Amino acid sequence: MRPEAATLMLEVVGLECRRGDRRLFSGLGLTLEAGTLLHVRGRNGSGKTTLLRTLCGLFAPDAGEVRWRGESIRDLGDEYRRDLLYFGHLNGIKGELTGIENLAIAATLDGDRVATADIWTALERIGLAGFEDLPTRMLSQGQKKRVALARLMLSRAKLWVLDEPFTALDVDAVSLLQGLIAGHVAGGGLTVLTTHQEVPLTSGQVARLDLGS
Amino acid sequence: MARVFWCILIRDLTLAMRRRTDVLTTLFFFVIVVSLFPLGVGTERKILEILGPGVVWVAALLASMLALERLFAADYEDGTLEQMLLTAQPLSLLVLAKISAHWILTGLPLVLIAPLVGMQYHLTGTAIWVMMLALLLGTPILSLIGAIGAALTLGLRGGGILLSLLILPLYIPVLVYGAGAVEVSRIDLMDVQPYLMLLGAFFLIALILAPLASSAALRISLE
Amino acid sequence: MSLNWFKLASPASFYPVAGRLVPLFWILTVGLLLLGFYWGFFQTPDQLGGSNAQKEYYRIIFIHVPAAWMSMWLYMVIVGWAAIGLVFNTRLSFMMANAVAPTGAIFTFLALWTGAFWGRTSWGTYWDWDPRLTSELVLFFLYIGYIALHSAIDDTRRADRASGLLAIVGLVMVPVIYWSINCPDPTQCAALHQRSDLTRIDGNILFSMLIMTLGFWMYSFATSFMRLRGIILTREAESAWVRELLSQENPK
Amino acid sequence: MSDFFSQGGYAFFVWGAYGMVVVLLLIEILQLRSQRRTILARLGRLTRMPGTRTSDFGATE
Repeated sequence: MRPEAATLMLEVVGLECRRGDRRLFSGLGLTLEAGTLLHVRGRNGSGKTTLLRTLCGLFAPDAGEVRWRGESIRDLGDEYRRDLLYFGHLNGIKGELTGIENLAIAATLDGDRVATADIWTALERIGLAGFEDLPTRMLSQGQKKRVALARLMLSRAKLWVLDEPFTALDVDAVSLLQGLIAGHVAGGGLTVLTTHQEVPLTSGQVARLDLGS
Repeated sequence: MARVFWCILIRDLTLAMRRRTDVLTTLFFFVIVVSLFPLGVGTERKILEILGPGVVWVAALLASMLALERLFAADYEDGTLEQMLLTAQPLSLLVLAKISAHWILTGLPLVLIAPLVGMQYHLTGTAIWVMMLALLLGTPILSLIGAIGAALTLGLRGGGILLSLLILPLYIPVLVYGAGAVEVSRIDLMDVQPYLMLLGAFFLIALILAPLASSAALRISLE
Repeated sequence: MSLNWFKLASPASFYPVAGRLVPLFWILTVGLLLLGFYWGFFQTPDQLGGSNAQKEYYRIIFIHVPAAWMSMWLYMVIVGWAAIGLVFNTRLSFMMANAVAPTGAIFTFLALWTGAFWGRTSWGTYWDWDPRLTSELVLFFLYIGYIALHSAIDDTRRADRASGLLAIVGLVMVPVIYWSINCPDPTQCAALHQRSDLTRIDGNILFSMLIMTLGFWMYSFATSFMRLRGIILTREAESAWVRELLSQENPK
Repeated sequence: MSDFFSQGGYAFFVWGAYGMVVVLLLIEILQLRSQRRTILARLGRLTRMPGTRTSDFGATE
């Protein structure tokens, strides 16, 4: 393990989040080290999505803070977002643009210079060969999701935050995604995800967090 | 920095080109409003000459207002806006790129069509030139200030009406000096300069402050 | 840790404090308004009636000016609380801003209404596009916008922050709007309102004006705190202290 | 007394202005009172209903 990778760590300290006037959770604390996957579980409305959005810095907690490499993510700002990849309920791809265009824009915004050939390869690997230059609105729900997931292959982010990544995917795509996550974690990355399915992970540590038990 | 700015700008222009009707509706709204006025107030040449500058500016205000609703809405619905908030780029830069694209699509056409509507109101050649210049300086301000309102009302029911309630009062300075410039140009062309300089100053201030306020508003709205 | 405690405890601990203050502010309001009314109507006949140039319609100014002052002051209060809320992420300060807004809107409307009656008697017109009148109208729109935006958003936190930001943007714009209305020609400014100079106003008139202003101010405190208590109760409905409070107030 | 009410011939304006102030402030006060009653009644119903405490659970690890 490289020395800089050892400092990769996500910490949550005394986190309290409210949605509207309702308290979702309070006093939440956890530490996630490099090469770990955190599986967040809980009923609907228990605050899984809010927790994930708080980890990304989209949602400001009512108390407590999230730390990355020992520093508060509020202070890190753009520096933290460089290490972060968030995958939410919405795919975040434009229906009028092709898969290639979508991924190229996403890469530019991440500050990466990705060769077009790599994007073609990524789309092919995720099972979209032949669909690369169609406007994504012509694709099926699952195919759109695959386009979005192709970002995982192109991104160099250390921390993946995935909200229900397995829904609307067929068996092949699920196993492909599992492979991607396993590879990311094995390579010293961190992953936080929510899913109703069990995630069999062959390598690396799997931590579990139950919300609103 | 510049690479990201161009990336978003070209992205938004490409998107608009693949959905062309959206651009044209704003333009035609502007033309229709301006054309309806003489039917309401009478077609007498003297009245139209006096009303012309004000009518054109009020119509421009309303047209840019209508278009604002869609500034962030599409990106909000498909989640791309959320992804923009999570990139390592300064959000205000991305917002500025989006506002620029929006202005090119909805503000610039108004400037270009101004001579046509100016003739409907019997404006002289110089007055039309002044009007184009004033619109060129003024319409970006409308887009910039309006972006704050668009970000605040993102995804709300009846957001369009609310947006006009919030933003139209803030458009008053642009309306006063934009219409004022055309007004005085009919008497003495030399008097126009302070008006245009004021509009220019407003534009620069809005250019600095509005993207910051809009990105703050976006972070609030996407929480 | 102490800050954390402060944040959470604030609405709970402020609720009873506000409750004790409300009657006090009502007493002050009634006393000051009665005093101001008495002084304005019965201690100023020398200046206002009879052969003097000042006419009795001048008495409108005892409510017009205080209402206008309060409308501006309360907007500043809203912006202040909103800014504190946005910077420190405190819930109580947003509640304060929300509690003040309707009272501010009412005073803005009253300033416009009494101004119209004042204008009809002194200028001969109910409405004129005078800079101050127009700015007051814009201020009224800003209040309405603030309240409308807040009530259009279901998520209270987003509503608080969004309308707070709007209030701040409005504050930045008001001087520019006022100036643009005041000087439609950038090279020269015109104004219908005479420049106000408090030292030139007769002492009795000034006294009743200031007393009325204080009365309106105390009134704003009283109504804002009443509204604030309502907001706290609604928003904290699920917390233990509200339940305890309710079971004490109406035992089964 | 009638001198007081006539306000030197400006009765309509003086009392029109003061009247609106009184009316609006009274409306605000009455509205606040009824609002408080509504809130208390609603909260009272909530407390009597068992099992409404949807919050107040901490997260476990």
